[in-house]
Amino acid sequence: MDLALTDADLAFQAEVREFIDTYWPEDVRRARATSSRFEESRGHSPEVRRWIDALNERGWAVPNWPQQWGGTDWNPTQKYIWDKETAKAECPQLSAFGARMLAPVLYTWGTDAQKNEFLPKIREERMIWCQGYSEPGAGSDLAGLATRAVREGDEYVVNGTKLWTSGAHVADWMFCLVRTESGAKKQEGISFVLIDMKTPGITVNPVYILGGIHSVNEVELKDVRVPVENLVGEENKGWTYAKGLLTHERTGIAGVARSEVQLARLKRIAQETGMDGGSLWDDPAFRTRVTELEVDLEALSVTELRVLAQVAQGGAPGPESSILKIRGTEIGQAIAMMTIEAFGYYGMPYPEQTLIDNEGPIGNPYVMPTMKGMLYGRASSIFGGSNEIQKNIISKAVLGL
Amino acid sequence: MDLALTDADLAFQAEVREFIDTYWPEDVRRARATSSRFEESRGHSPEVRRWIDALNERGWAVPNWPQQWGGTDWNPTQKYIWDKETAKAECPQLSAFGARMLAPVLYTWGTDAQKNEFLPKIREERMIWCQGYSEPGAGSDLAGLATRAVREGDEYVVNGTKLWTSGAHVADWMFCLVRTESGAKKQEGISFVLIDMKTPGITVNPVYILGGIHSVNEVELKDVRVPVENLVGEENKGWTYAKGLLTHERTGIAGVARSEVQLARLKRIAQETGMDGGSLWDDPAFRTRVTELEVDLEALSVTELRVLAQVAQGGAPGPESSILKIRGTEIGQAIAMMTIEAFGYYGMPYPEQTLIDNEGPIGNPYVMPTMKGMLYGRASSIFGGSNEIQKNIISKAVLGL
Amino acid sequence: MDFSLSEEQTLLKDSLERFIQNDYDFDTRRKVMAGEEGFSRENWKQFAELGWLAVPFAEEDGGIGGGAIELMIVMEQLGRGLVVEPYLATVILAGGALKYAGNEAQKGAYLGAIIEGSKMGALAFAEPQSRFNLADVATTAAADGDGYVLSGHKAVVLGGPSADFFVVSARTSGGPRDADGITLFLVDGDAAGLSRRDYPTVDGLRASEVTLDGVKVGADAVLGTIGGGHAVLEQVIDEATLAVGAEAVGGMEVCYKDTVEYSKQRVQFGQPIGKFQVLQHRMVDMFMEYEQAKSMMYLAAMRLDEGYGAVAKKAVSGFKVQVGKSGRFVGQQAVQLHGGMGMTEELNIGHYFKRLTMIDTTFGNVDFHLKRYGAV
Amino acid sequence: MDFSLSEEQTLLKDSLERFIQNDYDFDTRRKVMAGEEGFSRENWKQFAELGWLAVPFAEEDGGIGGGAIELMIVMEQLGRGLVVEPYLATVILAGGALKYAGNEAQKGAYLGAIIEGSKMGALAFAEPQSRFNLADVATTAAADGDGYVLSGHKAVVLGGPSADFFVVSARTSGGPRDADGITLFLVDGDAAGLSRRDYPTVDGLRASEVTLDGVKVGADAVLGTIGGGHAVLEQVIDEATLAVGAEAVGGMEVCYKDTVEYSKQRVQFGQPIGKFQVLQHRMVDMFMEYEQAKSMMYLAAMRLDEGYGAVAKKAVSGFKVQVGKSGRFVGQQAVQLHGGMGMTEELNIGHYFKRLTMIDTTFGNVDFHLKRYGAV
Repeated sequence: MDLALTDADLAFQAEVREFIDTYWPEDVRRARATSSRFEESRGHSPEVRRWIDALNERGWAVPNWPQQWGGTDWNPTQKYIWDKETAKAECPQLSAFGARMLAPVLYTWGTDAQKNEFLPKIREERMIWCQGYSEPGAGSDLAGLATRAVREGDEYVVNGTKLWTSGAHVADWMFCLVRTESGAKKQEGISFVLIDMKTPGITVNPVYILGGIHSVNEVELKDVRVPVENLVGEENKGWTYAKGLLTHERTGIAGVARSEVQLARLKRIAQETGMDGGSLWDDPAFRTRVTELEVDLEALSVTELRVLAQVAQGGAPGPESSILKIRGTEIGQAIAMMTIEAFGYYGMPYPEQTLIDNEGPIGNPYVMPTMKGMLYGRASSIFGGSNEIQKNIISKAVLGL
Repeated sequence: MDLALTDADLAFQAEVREFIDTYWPEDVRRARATSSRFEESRGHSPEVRRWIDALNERGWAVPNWPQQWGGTDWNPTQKYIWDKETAKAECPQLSAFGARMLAPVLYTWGTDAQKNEFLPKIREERMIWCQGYSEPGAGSDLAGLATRAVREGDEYVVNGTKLWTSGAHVADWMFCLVRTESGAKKQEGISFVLIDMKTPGITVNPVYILGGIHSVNEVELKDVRVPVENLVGEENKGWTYAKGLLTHERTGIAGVARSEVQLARLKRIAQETGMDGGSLWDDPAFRTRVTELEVDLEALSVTELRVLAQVAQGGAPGPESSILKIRGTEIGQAIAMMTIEAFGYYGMPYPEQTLIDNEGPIGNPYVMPTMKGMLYGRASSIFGGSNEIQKNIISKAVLGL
Repeated sequence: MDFSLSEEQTLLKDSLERFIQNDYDFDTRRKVMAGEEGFSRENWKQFAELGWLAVPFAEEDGGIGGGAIELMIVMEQLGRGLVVEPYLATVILAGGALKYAGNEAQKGAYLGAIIEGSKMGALAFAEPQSRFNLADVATTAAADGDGYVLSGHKAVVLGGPSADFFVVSARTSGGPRDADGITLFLVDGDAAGLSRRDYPTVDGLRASEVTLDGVKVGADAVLGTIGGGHAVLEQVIDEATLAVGAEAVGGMEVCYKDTVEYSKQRVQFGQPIGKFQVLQHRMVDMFMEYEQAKSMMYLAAMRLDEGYGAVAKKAVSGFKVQVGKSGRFVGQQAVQLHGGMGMTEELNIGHYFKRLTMIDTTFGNVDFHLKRYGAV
Repeated sequence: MDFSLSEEQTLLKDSLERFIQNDYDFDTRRKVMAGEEGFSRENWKQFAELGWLAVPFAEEDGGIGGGAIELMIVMEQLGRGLVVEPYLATVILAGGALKYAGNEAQKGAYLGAIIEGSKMGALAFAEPQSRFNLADVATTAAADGDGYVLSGHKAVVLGGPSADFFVVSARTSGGPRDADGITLFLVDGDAAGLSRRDYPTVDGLRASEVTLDGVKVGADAVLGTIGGGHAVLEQVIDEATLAVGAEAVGGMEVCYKDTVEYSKQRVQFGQPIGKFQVLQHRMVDMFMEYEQAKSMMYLAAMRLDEGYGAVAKKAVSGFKVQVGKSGRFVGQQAVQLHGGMGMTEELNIGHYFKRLTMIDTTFGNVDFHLKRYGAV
């Protein structure tokens, strides 16, 4: 039992750091972290493109994929180092829907044609995906979805409405859960299909999130014709594939490294925020609360390591990895709220973009991205299986209740 | 809308204070508050007897009863003043089971014979009562009780086991819920009977509570013969009477005044507890937490006043008075835990009584009563309808869920 | 001991309730906010006609002589409607300073105009370094003949964009953060040397950064005594704290009630989500937080009306602590229980959440008021 | 990165598990506690035979050279069994001081005896005024010829009643609360001038108030360097903090698992109470608190084994913070969910609750360790 890194690990860490310093240097980081263009910062600037190209060239774009599709042979410690270092430098990640959500389904259950067609484009971020799961009547109860696909010859005809579809307005393709058989148990009769967003019959309506952020959408599907070769795996087995995903990569979902960055930033902001002639950081009450969060986060980071160690020994992360999602989102939200609190009155300004472009930020330059992140982050405990659902899962699967 | 006391109220307050100073003077208070004989302090010392006799002489023993049975004509503000002042001085109260639980049932539904026989004795605390409600299989689900009473001539023959019966080992009588009709809905077929504890067939077994406290008991009833004139109200209507009680006097259950005394004591203990050359009270972290509790408690005290004001306007306290129980017990428990924490290492000693008698308390003289109170106080969120049950009630009755 | 409203107070409450109910639905509010000024002059005129702008002012000044309880009544209802018109800025903050410190001439010049709705004002008290410390004033007022020259930066001045005049705190003597030596000045909105950078706030209001660059004012611009501005500020801010707290209580009421309603409608797993015990208890907690905040609101209002002093300050701080905690919990849980819908601009819930979040750091957060509560 | 136990560690764990399982059921424990000494000399002999008393000591001293991880393994299991034998007092506290500060002669005289179970000890470090500050030592040691004269009052000395010898911290120089100038002394249990007032603790242990009234000791009684005792104390207490924390983790495991089991058996309202969603989520929270505490336990143990310094201190304090919070929550909820049964002396749950409550204030409460965590 020990936490020490081997010499090989340390060498790898140095290599990673050098790579990051080259392709995602300090000045780029700061500019991105203080950008008030929250939504755009999720898209592709030239700096991001350069980073992704460099990743692909180095073979580090998709460390967790099978090697034959561009993955690495890293051991769990190396993966951990990679996650930690890239998070610390706030490096951009490949769009999660393609690289983390869809790809595992494809390389596990896809046809060769599907793999050859899609995996390279995802890896190079030349094809952006969105996820068509939730619907107006199917949120936490995902299996209650009503979008219907009826087979007509070589095509499925899809009708229905998807909701909360992140990035549908910029996506090239959507992977989608549709009902192909009715009358069956709710979880049965669902299929997993890939839909080109340029197909006639698709309408994307923006849903503005608090703070005017456009990130999620409503996607209307009206007689959308999808070739049967875009079915993944077997018909009516889609729920199994999607559910497998939900426990997959759950470690990443804790957002430990990201929260560590945010917490360090919160401390810096508190040190730079004036209070009674000193700084907010001198205030024992505030400091105590930050320290409490720090302990919470450290505990979670070790819990994550424990889960990683299980995986390394060949085990799958058990349902107890749900802890990571629950505590991770709670901590992330608490850090965001406390950062807003640190700004004091300067948490309020929410100027139009043009005002910032012309005259610079108001108060602290981190306010706008923090505020948008805080507002957007309220979704973290709702989307992807709300924390209440996660607790139901633990109750059943771990405690046997 | 105002909180001011009228001149008449102020005069009344002065009168009450003088009465208390005469019959429950400062030196008696302190001796009681530091007594490690927790269980005995619930019984009758000469000082307590003197206090109760004085109350009866003055006509203040049972302020809330109807005047014809010895109650007062006080308005709600006067009652509030009385509760506050007696709590502040930690005056002993009449045994709650007789005076607060049974008496309202008797003066509302009892026969004249029952009223004449029991009410004066309760008022003078010459007859001690215990409450036979809970059973091994009927805790939160009180209506699930199984003790059975079968009518034989002029008697009921009672068989069953009661549990968590406070003070059964010192009680003269027990008021008891028994099942007189089976097959009916759970809440129906229950009757409310009065049982002389000297009746053959009753065995009282102590149940020791954490810390070795003997306060609750198991009461076995084996062919216990109860005269039918000891039935209160109608047969099979007992649940209605008992349930009425559960919302009755719910304001007292908040324990606001008691918590105020405990909080003031906690502050004093913190001021007297050394830390880094100063006192624990100088520690901002500790002080912040105490202040948080203080705000919680102040909010609750106003909520209690609001409920009292409703009652004063002729309304019954609504189900929102459940807040008082929930928050009241949470705050009371938190104060107790924080007081234990204030003692530091001196929270640990739990000497035998003889050791204290011979050599005095170890560390702070408040440790033993605080510890016993803390341990016993864990029951406050369990007994009398657990806080979870209280929330179910609010959910249904107030929120309509 | 009495928690009931007088007949006049009930009438006041009813008139606000009617307005919120009939004239201020969520869509109307959205349109108002999207306008140039971010609020409606029409509404403001109506506020004047209904007498709301006169509430806290003495009858001899044309007001109706309301106290803290009347302010509480108004703000609780404005909070229920998430009203964006700058009532707080003009009536409570700028108007409050005039009420407590203005001489006859100043009251004559400004209060009547406020009450009839023809002038709007703002109180410029915060500065970039000051956080919640009212005595932390770096803006200077240097004597200049009979008058003064003001220079400095005032931060996040609520209602700044629409202000015809400002009440500005500036230092006439003493060191940084001395309570003594702060003087309040009346400064015209178009005074030479005063510039504003206007912006919307995240919770739908408007505010300004106000820069004073050698702004000259006459001796008649001094509001109250020279060097004695801190005491005035403290009282005004305490009333304003009651006001935003009451606004939060109004917001919490909507949040918890709408959540209960939503939970009865929204079906998942074959039943209304309000049937799930965990959500039931969560809503009970929301209800309890709301009730506790309401209790502290009553206490603070009544204490302020008994007279301004240590007892009132403590009650106000206790209320703000409670509002900070309750508001956060209720706002966050309302969003959580509404699921994705709670996250949208489209539904009202998220907007209450934003306002509740911002109220937490307005006039001092929980830490600040806990300390103050423990100290007085 | 490796969270698995070595083969030897697994054997150690198994031997403890077996003992708790087979020889330390709740009734046996109760009988042991009711005895004169409050623990069983028989058990102690068995601990010696099983090698547990040798765990933290170097092989050249007759130990098995275990580190923090081995201590953690032992204490977690002792915590599961709520074992009352004074392992902490003798092996970790008194033994720890000897291990880090003892010279060859002292180790020879005491460690062998501890390991074979023939001597018990206690560490007298706390004083009535000291709270958790190890440098707050008012007990004095005045030079007296070659030796010293000790006077003072040592508070709540765990294992005091059964101690054959004490390690006592006393001031040889410096002012109150100076870290420098504290010296550790070995004092015989029957030394003239040493008196004890023995008592049980609320969580089932035994302790003493120890009064030193001109106790004379020779120069050979000095443990470690003169005036350098604070550093030794700090390291010993940090190991002991890991130890009681691990004990708490063991206790929490029993609490949450027993609660889950109980909730499956106990029927109310026609179904097992474990079917109520609110209780399900509560138990999930208990589980999560337990897991988080366990994570911090591993971290603290591994950091201590990497070497004693700032990183280790921080990890220990972080662990103690987590244990304080988790232990409280898990203990209180275990009682709450067991209902009346949780309140009784008869059931084990309440006894875990008591021990968890006391561990919170042993070697520093949450406030203390949060501050220390933030400072290092």
